[in-house]
Amino acid sequence: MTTPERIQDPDTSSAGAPTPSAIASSLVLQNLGISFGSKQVLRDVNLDVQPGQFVALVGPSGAGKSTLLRLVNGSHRPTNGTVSVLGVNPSTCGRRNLQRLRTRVGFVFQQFGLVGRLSAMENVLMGTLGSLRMPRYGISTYPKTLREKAVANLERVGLLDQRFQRCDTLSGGQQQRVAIARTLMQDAEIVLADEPVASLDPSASLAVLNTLKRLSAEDGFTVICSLHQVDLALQVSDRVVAVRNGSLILDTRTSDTSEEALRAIYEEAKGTRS
Amino acid sequence: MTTPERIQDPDTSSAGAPTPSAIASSLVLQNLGISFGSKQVLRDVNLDVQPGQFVALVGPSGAGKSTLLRLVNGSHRPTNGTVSVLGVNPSTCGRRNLQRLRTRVGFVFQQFGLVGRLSAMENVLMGTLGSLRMPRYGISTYPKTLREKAVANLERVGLLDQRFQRCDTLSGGQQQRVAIARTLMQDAEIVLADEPVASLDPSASLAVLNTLKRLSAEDGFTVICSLHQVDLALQVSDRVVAVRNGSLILDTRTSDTSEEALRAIYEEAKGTRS
Amino acid sequence: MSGTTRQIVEDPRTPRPGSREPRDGQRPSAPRTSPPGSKRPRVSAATLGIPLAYLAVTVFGVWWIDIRPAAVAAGFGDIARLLERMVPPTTGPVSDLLTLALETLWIAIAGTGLATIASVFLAAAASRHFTGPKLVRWLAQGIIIVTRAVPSLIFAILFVRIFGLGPLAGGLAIAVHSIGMIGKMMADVFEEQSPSPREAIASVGASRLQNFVSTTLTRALPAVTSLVIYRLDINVRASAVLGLVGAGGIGVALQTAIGSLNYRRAAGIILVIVALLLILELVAYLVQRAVAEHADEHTQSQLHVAGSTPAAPGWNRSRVLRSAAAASAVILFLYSLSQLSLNLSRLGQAWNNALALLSGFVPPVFTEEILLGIFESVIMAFTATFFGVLVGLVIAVLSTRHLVRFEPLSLALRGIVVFMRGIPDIVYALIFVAALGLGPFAGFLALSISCTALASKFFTDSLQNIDPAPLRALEATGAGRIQVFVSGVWPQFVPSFIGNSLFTSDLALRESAVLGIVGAGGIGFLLDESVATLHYQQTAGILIGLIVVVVALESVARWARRKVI
Amino acid sequence: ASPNARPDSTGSSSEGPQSLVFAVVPTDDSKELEESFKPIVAAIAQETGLPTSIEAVSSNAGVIEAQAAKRVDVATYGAFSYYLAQNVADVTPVAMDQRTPVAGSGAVQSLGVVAAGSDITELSEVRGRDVCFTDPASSTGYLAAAAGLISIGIDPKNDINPIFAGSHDVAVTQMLAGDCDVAFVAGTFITDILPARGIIKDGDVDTVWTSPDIPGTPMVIGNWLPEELRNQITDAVLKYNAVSAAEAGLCPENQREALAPWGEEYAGKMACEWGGTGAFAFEPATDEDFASIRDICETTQAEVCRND
Ligand SMILES: Nc1ncnc2c1ncn2[C@@H]1O[C@H](COP(=O)(O)OP(=O)(O)OP(=O)(O)O)[C@@H](O)[C@H]1O
Ligand SMILES: Nc1ncnc2c1ncn2[C@@H]1O[C@H](COP(=O)(O)OP(=O)(O)OP(=O)(O)O)[C@@H](O)[C@H]1O
Ligand SMILES: [Mg+2]
Ligand SMILES: [Mg+2]
Repeated sequence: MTTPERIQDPDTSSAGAPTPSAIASSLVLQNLGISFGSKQVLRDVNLDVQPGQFVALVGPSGAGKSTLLRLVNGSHRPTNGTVSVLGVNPSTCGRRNLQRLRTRVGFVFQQFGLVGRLSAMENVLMGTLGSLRMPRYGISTYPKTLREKAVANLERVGLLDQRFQRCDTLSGGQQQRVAIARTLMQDAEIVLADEPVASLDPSASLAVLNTLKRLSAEDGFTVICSLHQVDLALQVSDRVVAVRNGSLILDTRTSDTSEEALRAIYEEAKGTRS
Repeated sequence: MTTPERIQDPDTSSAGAPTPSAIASSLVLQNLGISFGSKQVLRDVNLDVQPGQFVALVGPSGAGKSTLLRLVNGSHRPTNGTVSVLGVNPSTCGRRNLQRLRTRVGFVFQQFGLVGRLSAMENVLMGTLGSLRMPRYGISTYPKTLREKAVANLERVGLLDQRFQRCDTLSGGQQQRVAIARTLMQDAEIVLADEPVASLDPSASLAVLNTLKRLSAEDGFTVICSLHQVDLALQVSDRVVAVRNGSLILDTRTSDTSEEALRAIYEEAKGTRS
Repeated sequence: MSGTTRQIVEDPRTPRPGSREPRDGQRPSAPRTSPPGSKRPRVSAATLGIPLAYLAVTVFGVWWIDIRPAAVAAGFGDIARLLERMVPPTTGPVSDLLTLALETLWIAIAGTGLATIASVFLAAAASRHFTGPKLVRWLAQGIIIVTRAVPSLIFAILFVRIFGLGPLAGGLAIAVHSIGMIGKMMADVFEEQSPSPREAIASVGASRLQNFVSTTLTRALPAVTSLVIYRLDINVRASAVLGLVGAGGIGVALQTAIGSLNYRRAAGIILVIVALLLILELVAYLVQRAVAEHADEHTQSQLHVAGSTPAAPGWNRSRVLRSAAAASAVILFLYSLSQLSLNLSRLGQAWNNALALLSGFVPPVFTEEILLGIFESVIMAFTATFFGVLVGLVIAVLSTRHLVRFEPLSLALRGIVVFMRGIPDIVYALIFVAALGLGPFAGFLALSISCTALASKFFTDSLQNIDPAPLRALEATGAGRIQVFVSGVWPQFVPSFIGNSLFTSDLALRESAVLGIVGAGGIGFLLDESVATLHYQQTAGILIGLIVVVVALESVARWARRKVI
Repeated sequence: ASPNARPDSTGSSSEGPQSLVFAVVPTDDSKELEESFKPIVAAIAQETGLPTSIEAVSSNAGVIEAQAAKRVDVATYGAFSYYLAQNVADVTPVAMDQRTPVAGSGAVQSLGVVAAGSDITELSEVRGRDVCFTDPASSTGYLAAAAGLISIGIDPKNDINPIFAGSHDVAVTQMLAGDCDVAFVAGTFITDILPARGIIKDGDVDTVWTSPDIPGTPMVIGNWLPEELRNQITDAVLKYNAVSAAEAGLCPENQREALAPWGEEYAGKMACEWGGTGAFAFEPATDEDFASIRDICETTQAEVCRND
């Protein structure tokens, strides 16, 4: 609404949602808005994501991508509108249900959120806490199968050798990969990934995104992934959603858009970026 | 040395250094190596950077890029070899001289290093501490000219509206831009930037890198910038240096390399990435 | 890492470690041997050893003190009879009490403020990050330890010789003794900070002092204000020491009321003190909210509004409030200093007076009694700490947001803890004496209550300042609160948990004067006796003993923190 | 377990206790409290046949509350503490200390002292001056002096500027340092303790006032004990003096030579430390002997005397 000429093409606006009635949506956002103090960060966002979709969330820095993902995950409470994730509204479902919901929704944080004092392995194991009943302290308190799975996931992200290294001595990209491995432990139905490859080199980035994509295709899980690298977004996603200045300005099938169209979003943003 | 097939072309190995005797080098690394505990992170690095060069430092995650930059800046002490920055060896020059040297060497950290409690403006102003004699507390204790300069630099990175926002509530990309603006305050002769655009969108990335490039061209200052995005590296740099597994494996004029050649470094790295 | 990333592409679900042939033939060492990462981390001796040591001492202590919980129950009638004599509380003319309370508050503010200023420098020099001369660091650490180990009673008799009777000697005695605690805890706060902002500002060429002010101090501000207000709270309560320098105040009035068995008046005075402490707690709470280290939902994200020019921050309500609060703190402190009534003409003979007193301390005398007293006090302090830490941890966990997010509960708990520490040790001692008779058991119970109050305060503060990012990430995996606590909060909390537990023992050791009240001996009794009977050589021996124990505790704490931070 | 721990301290049943608890509180001039009461406790244990433990306690309130709960059987503390205790605990004084063989020699005085050469020569001249006391609950350091001042028409609250120095020695040293013009302290500090420690020398201070005698340290027994037992305890304490106790072998390890003031009769003999003040003996006492404290309290109407 703040941008006079919207890039969004009316025909493709619900491109990713083939037949709304056919299958239950993974995620439905309706008129979603949120303010921090007097600052409106997101307004009037509507989105419907089907299971198994790989959605790339793009938009200039500060557009509200992270905030949107956090709303989905129930970390923020919307000021307006509703969120429904796997049929559950995270802001009204109650603590127990939210917790249960979250075991089904993985989240890769932009700032990783690792416990720096602990080893990579232990941080990765923490991803399984939702499926365990008791609290755990120390690697050896986790079941053997989970430990093996953690090793497998660490190997997957190329950190087998660093598995017992303290997380705060890992390189930036290594830390990011630990965070990804932790989320992989969850076997989630939806993965929300907030710039999961920002600190990774091109080949590692592609490998991580391809892993997500393959899992999404094979197991039918949904991925919503904010990405700054347009080429990557085009390579891996089924659907591209763009946010600018707190509003959804584009929602299209990936095949229907092009690198130029996406870059235009950012160019235009220069004028209005906040 | 550890990689059998080196990408490096002997002819271009000192491509960026036209006539070593003509001007004093900004940076000379000789046989540089560093270990953490028994883990060798960098070995036998030789590099000579002339004033005004824009060097892109590329390499897979965990290769040792951040460590290399920290060595240059005197944050780490080398285990072997020597560093000479603007003619000074940061690990032997003594505290006062190191401090003086650092006012001339800007550093954009991969993890930003912002004080989360304080506003963007105040964090940016801290970049000028090296030129001030007394400690400062609060925006209003800085001279007016510096405050105006801070505002100008914040505007340059597109954060004018966020200047009084607490840094820990800024978005990832906004935080990164605060860190960049802080470094711009320094008017340094060398800027070491550790993945300064990892969290930025394409247009903001290009804007930041172009700013650096322009300053480098106009004021003749040297930039060493680690980058994961190969296309950006090719667009802005004069020279590309690649690190893999702790060793320098490529050092070439940017015009002499190609996107494919650089991507190959990462592909190959998969085998040896640690 | 042969094709690990590629491997997923081929066969995601089964890791095949066997397929990892090093492609890089020239790399003789197998990737698995890269040292810092591949060694399985062992549980550090500190995290296991220190709790075990506490447990062992406690088991011994339980036997030594002869703890019989049933006896407490048997004494309920006597406790009730004693409590009856405390109600209804009488205050006398309230205005008199308020005057006394204010007098005390001024001296406490002056002393705490002076200690804070000194502590900033000492803590900066004593912290592990100090890069200056080793000697300066040792000196700073030494001062912090000695001022903590030596009770304010000793500083009081020294300063009264130097500065004469009156609030100045009292304020300084409070100040010097407070340095030991404020300085130590500040140094801990500094050490626990993440290094990255410090590194970043060092890299702009800032001097150590500039860097310290801009990154270390600003980040420590929330923790430090809370710590300073807590010390102010302690100093108000401990103001009975002002009686030794003729400065009067509410602590002396309380001591006199208890000494003359006028418990109803004592109860009235305690209520006034509790009210004062509640106000301090409220101030601490508001300041915490205003200067929070980590942002949460309530955090004001816009620190300033735009001013007349883009470069000038404008004024809005919150900035006015913040500035007004800071200014009032400074004015209060300056005013309190003026209340100390420094008499310069006295200073001429100060040196001789002090020397005359101090010469009485040499040579120090050690007796078997002193050793036994220290032993007794250490055992009691450790045993009481053990129980105090357990209960204190529960209180702290319940009053922070990590496990229970029920605001009224945490407010109620904070109130209860304030009330608990508003009641002086001697009252607890009397209550337990009535129930159990004289002896170490009563002393142990009284000491456990002080330890609980101390530990819950320390733990609450450090739990509140934990970096929330990993916790949010863990919550996002669907982990339950207890799981988040154990996996995310606890590892971050361990360094300060161990440090603060040891520190609680350290403080308990000096609070063990309460043991004397119940006939349980201990070093506090001997110290008071030696001072009262002017056996200063013995006093010196006791002080040296105390310093040795405190240095030992501190060394263990430092070692442990190095291991676990 | 700890030497201080008691396996059973649940007090005394009506059939009589299995053990006795003897508590002592340091008075102004007591030293080596436990050591000096050991022979007395030994005498009591011998006479009653009951194991008797000794408790050195730093606070009078602690002992009095323990007495109120009938958990301390015998105690010695200052005369003023007895005055306070009688209101809350069921106790009777049976003996008081005696410095020399002369009856009543356990009495103490409060002295008003000034720095040598002071313009104050008698009590009436303190009006309007800065006056150092010890603390408001000390009979020698405040109450007796306050009564003395009131008796000559000076209100100790308003007609002088009272300063409570916290202890006797500080009151004297700070008076000498000029913080106040006159100090009221226990006589023993002026005559014995401070000179012995070298803190004051002969001629440093002049005494301008001496109080009437204040009774010495009482020994009180709980009335809940069977009468026979109370008598046995009293007998045990009164039976010996410091010298005869030594002869009876009550202090085999801790003997000293008899003090000079005890007179020719005892010169050169070995004696026990007998009571915290280094007394010669205990003499019988009754509640009446402490009437003078009540008088002081009535005169001064001091806050510490009232129990509102
Ligand atoms: N607690 C808060 N208080 C005030 N403003 C906030 C708060 N949190 C976020 N914002 C603002 O909301 C906007 C959106 O933030 P968000 O983190 O969602 O951006 P983003 O799209 O993820 O950007 P980036 O790509 O840089 O990570 C930013 O302008 C940010 O400053
Ligand atoms: N203190 C340390 N102890 C042990 N290993 C360390 C330490 N610091 C860094 N390393 C290791 O050194 C290697 C190089 O780290 P560095 O941070 O330089 O990588 P990088 O090239 O910057 O990677 P990225 O692109 O992921 O940031 C990594 O494997 C890292 O785990
Ligand atoms: Mg973001
Ligand atoms: Mg790096």
